Parts: sequence; C-alpha cells; structure tokens
Amino acid sequence: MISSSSSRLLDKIRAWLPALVLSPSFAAILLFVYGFIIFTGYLSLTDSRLLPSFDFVGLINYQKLLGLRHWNTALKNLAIFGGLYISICVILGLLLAILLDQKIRVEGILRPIYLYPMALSFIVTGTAWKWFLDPGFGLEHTMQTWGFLDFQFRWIKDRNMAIYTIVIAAVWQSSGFVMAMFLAGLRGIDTEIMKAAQIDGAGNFQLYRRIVLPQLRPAFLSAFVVLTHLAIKTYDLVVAMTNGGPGRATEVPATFMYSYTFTRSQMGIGSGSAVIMLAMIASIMVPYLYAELRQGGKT
Amino acid sequence: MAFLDIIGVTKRFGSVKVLHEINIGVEEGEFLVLVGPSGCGKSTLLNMIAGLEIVSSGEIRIRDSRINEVHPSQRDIAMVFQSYALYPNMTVGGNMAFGLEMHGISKSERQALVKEVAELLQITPLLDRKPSQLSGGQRQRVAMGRALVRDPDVFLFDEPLSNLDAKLRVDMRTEIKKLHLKLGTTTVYVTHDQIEAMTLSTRIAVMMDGHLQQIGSPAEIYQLPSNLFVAGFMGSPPMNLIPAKIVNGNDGIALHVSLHSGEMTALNLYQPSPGLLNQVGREVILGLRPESITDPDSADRNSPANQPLLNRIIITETAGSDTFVKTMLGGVEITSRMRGDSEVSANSDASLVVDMSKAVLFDPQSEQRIS
Amino acid sequence: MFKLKATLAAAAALCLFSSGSVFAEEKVEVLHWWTSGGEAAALNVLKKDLESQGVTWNDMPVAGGSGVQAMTVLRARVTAGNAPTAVQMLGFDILDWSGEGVLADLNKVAEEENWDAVIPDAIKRFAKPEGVWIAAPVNVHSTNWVWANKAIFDELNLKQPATWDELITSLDKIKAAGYIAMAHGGQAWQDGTVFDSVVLATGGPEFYQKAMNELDEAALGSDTMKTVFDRMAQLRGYVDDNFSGRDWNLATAMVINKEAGVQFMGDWAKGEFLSASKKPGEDFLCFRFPDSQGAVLFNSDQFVMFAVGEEQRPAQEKLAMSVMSPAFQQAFNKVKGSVMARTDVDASVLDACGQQGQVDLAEANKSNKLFGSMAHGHGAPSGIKSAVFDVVTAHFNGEYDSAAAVEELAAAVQAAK
Amino acid sequence: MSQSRDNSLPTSHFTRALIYTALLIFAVYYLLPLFVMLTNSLKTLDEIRAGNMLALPRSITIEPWLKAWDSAQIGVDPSGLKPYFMNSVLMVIPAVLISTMLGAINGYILTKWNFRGAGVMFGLMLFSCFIPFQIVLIPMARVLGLIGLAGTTSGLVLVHVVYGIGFTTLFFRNYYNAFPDELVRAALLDGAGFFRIFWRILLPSSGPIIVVTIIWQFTNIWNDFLFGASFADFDSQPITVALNNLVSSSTGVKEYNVHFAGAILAALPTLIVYIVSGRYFVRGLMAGSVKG
Repeated sequence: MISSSSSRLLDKIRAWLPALVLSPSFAAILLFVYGFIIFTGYLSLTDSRLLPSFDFVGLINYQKLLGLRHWNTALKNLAIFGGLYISICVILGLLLAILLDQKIRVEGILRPIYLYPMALSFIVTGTAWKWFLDPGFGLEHTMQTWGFLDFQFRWIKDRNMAIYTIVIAAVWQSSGFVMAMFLAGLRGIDTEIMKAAQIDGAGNFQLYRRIVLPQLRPAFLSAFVVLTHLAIKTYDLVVAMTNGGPGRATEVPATFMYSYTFTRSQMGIGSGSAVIMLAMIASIMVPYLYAELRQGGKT
Repeated sequence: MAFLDIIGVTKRFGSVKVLHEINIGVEEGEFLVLVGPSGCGKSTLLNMIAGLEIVSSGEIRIRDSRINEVHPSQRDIAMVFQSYALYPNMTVGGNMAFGLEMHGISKSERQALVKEVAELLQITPLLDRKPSQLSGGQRQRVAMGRALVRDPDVFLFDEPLSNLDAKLRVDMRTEIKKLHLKLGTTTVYVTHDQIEAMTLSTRIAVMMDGHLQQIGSPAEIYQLPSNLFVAGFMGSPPMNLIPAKIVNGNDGIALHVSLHSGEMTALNLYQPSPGLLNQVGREVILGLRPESITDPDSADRNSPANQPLLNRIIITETAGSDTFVKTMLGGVEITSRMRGDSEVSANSDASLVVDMSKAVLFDPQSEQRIS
Repeated sequence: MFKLKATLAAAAALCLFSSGSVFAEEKVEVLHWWTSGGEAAALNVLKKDLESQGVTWNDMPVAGGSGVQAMTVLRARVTAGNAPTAVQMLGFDILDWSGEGVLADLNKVAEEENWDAVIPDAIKRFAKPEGVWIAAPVNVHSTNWVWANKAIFDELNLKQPATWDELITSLDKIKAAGYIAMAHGGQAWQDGTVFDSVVLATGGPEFYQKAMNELDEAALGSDTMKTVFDRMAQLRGYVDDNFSGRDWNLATAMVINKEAGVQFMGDWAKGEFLSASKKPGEDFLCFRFPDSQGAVLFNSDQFVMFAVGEEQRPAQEKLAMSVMSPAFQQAFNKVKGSVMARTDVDASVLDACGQQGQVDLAEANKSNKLFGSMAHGHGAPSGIKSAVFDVVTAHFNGEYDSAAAVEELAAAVQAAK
Repeated sequence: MSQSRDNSLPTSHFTRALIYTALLIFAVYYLLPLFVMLTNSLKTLDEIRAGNMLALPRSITIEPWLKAWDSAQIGVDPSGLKPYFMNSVLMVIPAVLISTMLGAINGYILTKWNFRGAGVMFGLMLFSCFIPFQIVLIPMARVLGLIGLAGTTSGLVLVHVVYGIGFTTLFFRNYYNAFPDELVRAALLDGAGFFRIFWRILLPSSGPIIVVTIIWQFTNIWNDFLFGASFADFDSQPITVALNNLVSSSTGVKEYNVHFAGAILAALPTLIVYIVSGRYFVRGLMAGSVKG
C-alpha cells in the first residue's frame, strides 16, 4: 500500500516535472520583466524625479509628455528610422543572400565580412561612422582631396538629413545578419521546386518573385521581429553618432526616455515615455506572437 | 482474459472523442494488425498501449495487470516507429544498446545482445555507423533491431514500412513475418495498408472514426466483412457492393439485380438465413468479391452455387496473372477478376459466373451485414 | 584555462583572507568620470595621498556625457543600497541628492579644518546646503573664457577684444583673412556655454543672475534676452559649416592648428593647448569673454560623500580632508586647467592663465560677481538646464528666430520648473 | 556548403561579373568602418590631427595598441584594458552557458512536453525580448541589492541570464519544433526519463542551434554597456565600461588612435567568434531558427 502511494507520488512529480523545470525561468521573467513593467507603469503615474517616489499624481506626466515638442520629434524619427531601417535591411539582406547563393566562389570570405558588424559594439563603431560621415575630414574631404571638388556629403550636419545617416550606419550593422537569415532560408528551399519552375518557363525574376520569396516567409518574419526589436531599442548608435543632434533632430524614443529618466531627473515623464514605447512594441509584437503560438499549437 | 487486454478504452482530446470504447483481447504470440484509414484512431490506440498517450477511460492490461498508470519504460514493450526514430547522435550499436543501458543492463551483456540481434537482422557491418549514413531499408532494420534487442513482452509497430519503396516494402514484410514465426512475440501492428494487414496478421482489427468495426482472422474479415465499410476497405480491388431487392425466385428466394441493358435478372440466394425468407421486397446490398464474379473457366467448380450471367463488358484491364473486367450490375460499375488469358473484349457481351455461396448481404440503412 | 583556475583560486583565497581578518580595512570607493590622461593622473595624487594614510582607493570610473553615465550608475548603486563612498558631482545634481537623505554629514571635519573661511559662498551653496557640509569641492572651472590663436592675432594685428563690438570687428577680420573666425562644436552644452557668456556680456552680472540663476520670468522674456539671441545668431555666422556634432577638443585643435581664430570655452581647453606643447602668451591667448570682465561663471567639481557604515567613516573623512588639502588642490588644478576651490592657497604653481583665473575668482567672489554656470549645471536644476539647451540649440541651428526663441525659452523654463 | 544542392540560376559571364562586382562593392561598404578604425589605430596622433582619415598611415606604429592594452589611463590607474578583459570573460562565460542551457531545456519542454498554459508562458517569455533595458535599471538595482548581488559578477550574470532567456528559448523552441516527436517517444519507451532524454538525445543533436545561440548571447553580453556600468563594482567592471572610459572622457586629450586600437581589442573575442563560426551560424539558422 505504502509503496503504491509513493509510486503515485513519483508519477505526480514526473507529470509535473516539465512545468517544474520551466517555472524558474518563467518566474524570473514574470518578476524581472513584467513586474518591472508594472513598476514602470506605476512610476509614470507618480511625481518621481531623481529617484522613484510613490506619490500618485494621475496622468499629468502623460499630459506633459504629449505636449513636449521633441517627444513628437522622437516618434517621428522612430517612424522614419524604423521604416527605412527595416525595409532597407530586408531588401539589402535579401539581395545579398540571393547574390551570395549563386555559387560564389569566395562566399567563405564574403559572408563573415557582411556579418562582422553585428559583432561590434556601437560605442566605437558609432564614432568611426561619425568620422567617416563628417564633411571636415571624412568622405567629403577625402573625395575633394582626390579631385572631386564639387563632391558634397554633409547629411550628418543637416537637421533634415541627419536621421538618414543613422539609418546608413544601422543598416550597416544589421543587414549582414538579415542576409544570413535569408541565406539560411534559401538553402532550405527544395531545389527540385526551383528546377520545376524553370522547366515551367519562369524567368529569373519570376522564379524568385513567385516561387522563392513566398517560401522565405518564415525568414521574413524572423527578420522582421529581430529588426523591429533592434529599431526600437536603438540607443547607443544615436548617442555615439549625433547624440540626438543637430539640435534635437535625431532624438528617438530610447534616447528621450533615457535622458528624461536619468539626465533630467524627470523619472515620471521618462516612465511615461517607456510605457508608450512598450505599448508600441506590443502592438507590433502581439499579432506576431499570436500567429507564432497558433502555429505552435498545431504541431 | 487474454495476454493484452484493451477494455472499454476511450480517448478524448478536450471534448472531442477520438476513440470509442474499444475492446480487444490479444492472445500471447498473436500478431494483431490495427488497420484503417488515416485518422481512424489506430495510432492513438497504439500509443496508449505504449503509454505515450493517457487513457481517458477504460483499462489496458498486460498479463492481467492494469498498466494504465505504468510508465512506458516499465511496460516491457518495444516499438518501431514510422520514421524509425533513430537517435541521430548515436551509432547503430548505440541506438540498439540505449534501451538496455536505461534498464541497467551491464555493458558486456548489452554488447552480447546487440551482437546477437545484429546477426539475426544481418546488420552487423553497420553497427558503427550513424543513422544518417544508412539507407532507408537499413534504418528500418536498425529500428527493428532496437526493438528486438529488448526482448519485450509486446512489440508495437507504427506503420513501419510506409517510408520504404514498393519492392523493399514487400521484402521487409516477409522478413517481419519470418521474425514473428521465429520469435513468437505478441505483436500489435498499425498500418493503413490492407495488404500488409492481410499478409502479416493472425488477426485484424479494422477501425474507422474511432470505432472498432470488426475484429477477426484475415479470412473472416475477407469473407464476412461485418459492414459496408470493412467490405469496401479490405481487399484489392475491394468487394463489389450491388444494390438489389429480395424476390421470390424459382428456387427459394432470390435477388433481383439490373443488368447493363437495364433488364432484371434474378440470382438465387444460397442457403439464405431463415429470417430472410419472409422479407421479400426488402432492398439490400449484395456484396461480392471480384473473384466471385468471373468467367466460366476461372470459376470455382466446387462451389455449390455457381450461377451464369450474360452482361456487357465495359472495359478490361490486364494485370498479368489476372484480368479485371468492369461491368454494370445493379446500376453500379463492378469489377470481376478473370484469368490472365481470358479472351474478353470491351463492348461485347460475355457470360459470367457468379458464386453465390460467397455472397454477403448488407442492410443499406444500417450498413451492417445481414446474417 | 589554467589561468582562469588560478584566478578563481586567488579570488577564493582573497575572500577567506578578508573575511578572516579582524580589523576592518579602511577603504573608499570613488565614482567619477575623470578617465583621461591628465585628470586621471591628477586624481592619482589623491589616491597616493590616501594610500599613504592606509586607505585603499577603489576606483569606479564611468565616463561619458559629462557625468551623465556616472549619474545613471549612481542611481542604480544607491537604489541597490550599495552607494559608493564618494561621487564626483556637479552643481544642482548635488542639491538634488541632498534632498534624498542619502548623504553623509561632514560638519565635524569642516569645522576642524575651517572650510567655511576658505570656500567662496557661491560654491558653499552647493557643498553646504542647509548648513550641512556634504561635499568637498575639488576645483573651480570658469567658463567665460576666450581662447585665441596668437599667430593669427599677430598676423592681423588684432589686440584682445575688450567689448562685444571689438569682438565682432576682430571676428570679421579673421573671417576676411580666410580663417574660420570661431571654432565651435555644435553640441547642446557647447552652444549653452557660449550662450552663458553672451548672456553675461549682454545683460551684465545682475541680469545673468536674474535670468540664469533665479529664472526670473521677466528677465527671461525681456528685450535684453532677445538681444542675446540676436547676438547668438550673429555668432552663428562665424562658425564653419561643419560645426554640428563636433567634439569641443576638435574645435580647440582648430585654434591650435591655426585654422580658426578663437574658441569660447571653459578653462579645460587649456589642457589641449598644453598637451600640444603650446605656451600661454606665446602660442595662444586666454582672456575673459568681452564685456564680462570682473565676473566669473563657474562650475565646480565636488566629491559628494554618501552615507556609509560607521566603520567606513574614518576613511571617508580622510578622503574629504585629502581633497581639501592645499597640496592636492594645487597638484590637481595645475594639471586640470581649473583653479583651486580654496581661495587661500598659493596660486603661483599655476601657469599664467591659471593665475589670472585664480585672481578673477577671488575678486568675483568679493564683489559678488561669481555665478553658477547654467550650461554646466550650476545655474539651475538639470531639467531646466536641458530645457534651456533645447531652445538655445534649436535657435542656434536656425529652427526659429530670436523673438520666437525668447518666447520658447520662457515657456520651456516654466514647463520644466 | 554542400555541392549537391544548387539554387543558382543559369547565368551568362556578363551577369556573373555583375554579381561579383555588386558583392565586392557591398564588401567595401561593410569593411569601411573597420578600415577607418584599423588604419587610424596605426597612426600617430599627430598624423591623425593633421589630416586624412581615409589615408593609409605614413608610418605604422603599434604604440597605440600596446597603450590601449596595458598602459592607457582607464580611471586613476594606467592599467589599460587588460584587467577588465578578465572581468568580461568571467561574466560572459557563465552567463552564456547558463542562458543557453536554460533556453535549451525550456525549448525542450515547450516543444516536447507541451502542457496546458505552455503556449501562453512561451508568449510571455518571447515578448520579454522586446523590452527596452533602460526601464529595468532602477528596479533591477533594487532587487540585486535585496538579494545581496549588487556590484558583483554574479549579479551581472544573473541579469544577463534573465534578459537572455527569451531569445535562447525562442531559438531552441524553433529548433526542437522540427525535431521529431517520435525520437522522444522512442527514448521514453527505451526507459529514458525527462532529463535523460534531454541530455542523451536532444542536446547532442543540437550543435547548430547551440552555435547560433552562443554567438547571439556572447555578442550581446560581451557588448553590453548599460548593465555592466550600472550593476558592476570597481572590481567587476566589464571591458565595455573600461572602453567607454577610455574613449569618452569628457575633458581631456582624445587619443583617437588609442581609442580605435582599444575598440578593436575589445571587439576581438566577438569578431573571432563570428569569423570562426560564421559558417555554422548560417547552418544553425537554417536548422530551425528562421522557421516561423
């Protein structure tokens, strides 16, 4: 009798083991991610300045936030930056992957060249880009000393164009990674399908547009998720390249949030901007996650 | 009480019932084949025997002790999977020895057992290879070896031959049959291929939509399918199912069937059950195997109930040993099996012989066999 | 792998040792952002001094954004209940922290050493708010300086401009001669540094105090302020096209390399000249921003002491005394380019510019013309400072005209209060 | 890559030349910043001040490299980056191993032991990849203080593990999703338990995805600045903080050559990881992580 009840206990443990093993990770995520999100949400409703305070003030911080001119600038910049960055990375990554998939003899050398920027920290590559784009001693200067006296490239100094230089550097960092994802996707496609399509008379362009690209859907999705995540978190790069300038022309939500929370001692407003950022991330990610989970449920 | 008892087993996923009160008893040494179209629940039942799925209600017993709650590894069963499920990171030898190792068998003993089984299956030269270096047939053998080496109470096979090409499948089928004859281990084998079912089994359980349709020896299943589904599913080509009507014939009761021309003909029932005698006028479905509607030369001369029939041939299909001939009977297209050298041609009338001693009748509404 | 093991073993041994020892080791942990050669070397003087008194110096440098990173780190450390012993801090950041009740009380040491008598009141405002000494000031930087290339001045026969008009005349001449008249880096704090000086020069000391320290609405919205913005726009005409985002030291290099005539920058610029082997008076000139003579805009680096356990108090007090010792103040400021926070120390160890700075500081202190620099966090809390930067930078980059800038400024300051 | 498969299109010599040209132009684009850093790290400061940053050095000096490594002023001590390198190593190795291990076992549970609510759990874990780290600084500091890990390498490891789990779990879940369930069943029948199946069957077959995960985690953790600066003590600061101290001192002479040399030094481990395992990286991505 005793042995049977103890073996039943063992069975119970066995049944619960997976959940049990998963639970520490899950508990950590609940506390360190969702607990902290709630905490931030609460802070955004308080008069916290230098350090967290728990005096409730309602929605005043949000009112202030929405009235701030460069919060709007930051959002607008994120839209421009995010849109361009994601689409250029995807297009460039895809193009490189397709080109690299044409039995290129030096692929082994080219691939790491395209990939390595992802390995570097922006604390200094940002500086290198800043140098390179600086008209005084960078590309423009070099081209002029080479005799192209009319050559001009001063976007980084131009209030209206500076955000695009950030796009250039950011694309530089991540497009190689996207290339790797697409390359992996391409290598996973059944070659017989491609042969069949060629026999069916599809031209090169048609072949890729109609046959290959639709099969890269998972790679597109993964790339999109990774890029969105990077776009929204972009912080180091902006700080290293323009520090939000010229003026405040390249402020993005991440730099905004950091500066209000930590530099300006307006933790309440900073938290408010964080909450809005999270809401934006959620609005993009939740549909993706939903699709992901539904698919997971089927298998 | 049988060796392996499946008693009133039901499986629910949420509110969906996928298995309905299955009752099967498998005797020791028997080779039971679970057959049915995909989605009929046969694999689920197999997995429940293995302990890989929880039994929603009912009981599974081996040697008369309940195993519902027993961990898969303690049930003393071994299983061969459709995809073979060979551990990709281990050698063939490692794959075969893994289960023994898990059961705490010493290394030297493991080596001896693996060697023995490898020789039996003629895979000794493969023992040091990785699964990725093997052909499909070799993998199949290794998968069987892995199961054999455990010397279990019960073997479970989950569509083990469906990933092989046609020739290999036939060879392996024979191989499995030989092994079973030699070892005599109780086996439950799942397949959707009715030929495999017929050739391998000592008994067949036909399933559909989570219900057990019929269980019996291959001959029973073939000769006396218990309902229209079994009749249509088993046999290749399947049993002809011909709408007919019971009438009073010149010699007892008979069945009225329409010919190609639309004329009606009467086929006398051979030893009809007494219950049918007063059911004149009832619509039934007449089940006849293709070989029971054949040319006079091929007919079974020993049959007590051969009846001639003249009908128009629609098309003939030559298959070497047999020729299949299509005709219209009872308003449906039916298949006859004739000798390979029979000289019939399309669009001509030919005389056929119907062996009414092999006829079975079904009720069109309940679809059950009328005994 | 072996090395890793050895390190681990050593670490373990160290743990055993330290937990086994009975006497609490005297040690201080100092969070600061002086990481470059000169200033770090200067700080090393302090470290050596403490070590000679048996106090271990645990260095916690976090550079970046004039202490922005360090302040973030500080917040994390204080929140974790793991505050450093002392933290380098500027102006209003100190006052912000003094309100949080996490700082130490240095009154005992201050009394013994008579700090009250030797530290200018304007600095005491930060080091001793509400009657309690919480920080030891290290230095005083002055921000209303002009740094000029002497060769260009000689070549064009220019003398040091003393008034705004003279300045403009000089700038015009430099520009006409084909040099960049004004070396400048378009970063918010650099724009702010120039703005500070222009406010002081245009409105005079009282106006500066009203607008930049007291945040008086009338002053912020006044016509004088409009003139200030007009003058900023005027200066904008003397910078090169590439100024945006340039680091201040690159701008200084332009003056050093005879590409540009002048730079308006704090006294730390001197370090760049010195490290390029240039001599004050011979290769470069330092003089007060025209029309601001006699007044000094300052920012002062201070070591703010955080409340630590009793056993760390003696070490902390030793650190405070060391910081305030004349020897350290001399040694440090000689390297750093700033002047001494103590007004009673012999300044002859400093170079010519430094000596002048020390004299200016004493005089300005006496005549109440020593003001906290807005651009460097000594004029107003950081929220307001940033708001002012927003407007100044936007205007300097041509986002709106002077009249609009005045309105924006008043509104922004109001909103950030 | 294997020679047997071939997605390449039949192309003329002209198009192939075009393809090569395009690929080379992009290679130049990707190499430019590294080129700028490398050439300038080999110049003297005077040469950098004097002129063209795209020009090759007139005379090569390795002085900046030596200085960045062991004599540059990081704080009070002219220690160079050397001591901080070890701090980073001591932090990165356990953090990468633990987060990879947890990701693997989580992925295993989520795909092979699906239980009620696992989907929601996974969704919540995945979403955690996307929170901006700035918001967790203050509460995380408090938690680390409470559990006594403030200012320690262990604390940093904890932080990196927690915020790495989301991605590592995602990688392994997608990989194991494609891993046949029948293998797990076979192992169960063979008598292997929950952990044994993981150790003996899944983990040994996870090479490609382990490579991807380690590369991803190693890069992110090694390059992290925010957490390293905020949660480390004087004796546990990682190399990125030291590098930042080297390059972004606010008032002082900027030795760009030393900065660039230091930057490359600090990036060497990640660069090596990328270059050495780049081929496995694509293979690993292929093996599952780009499948939805």
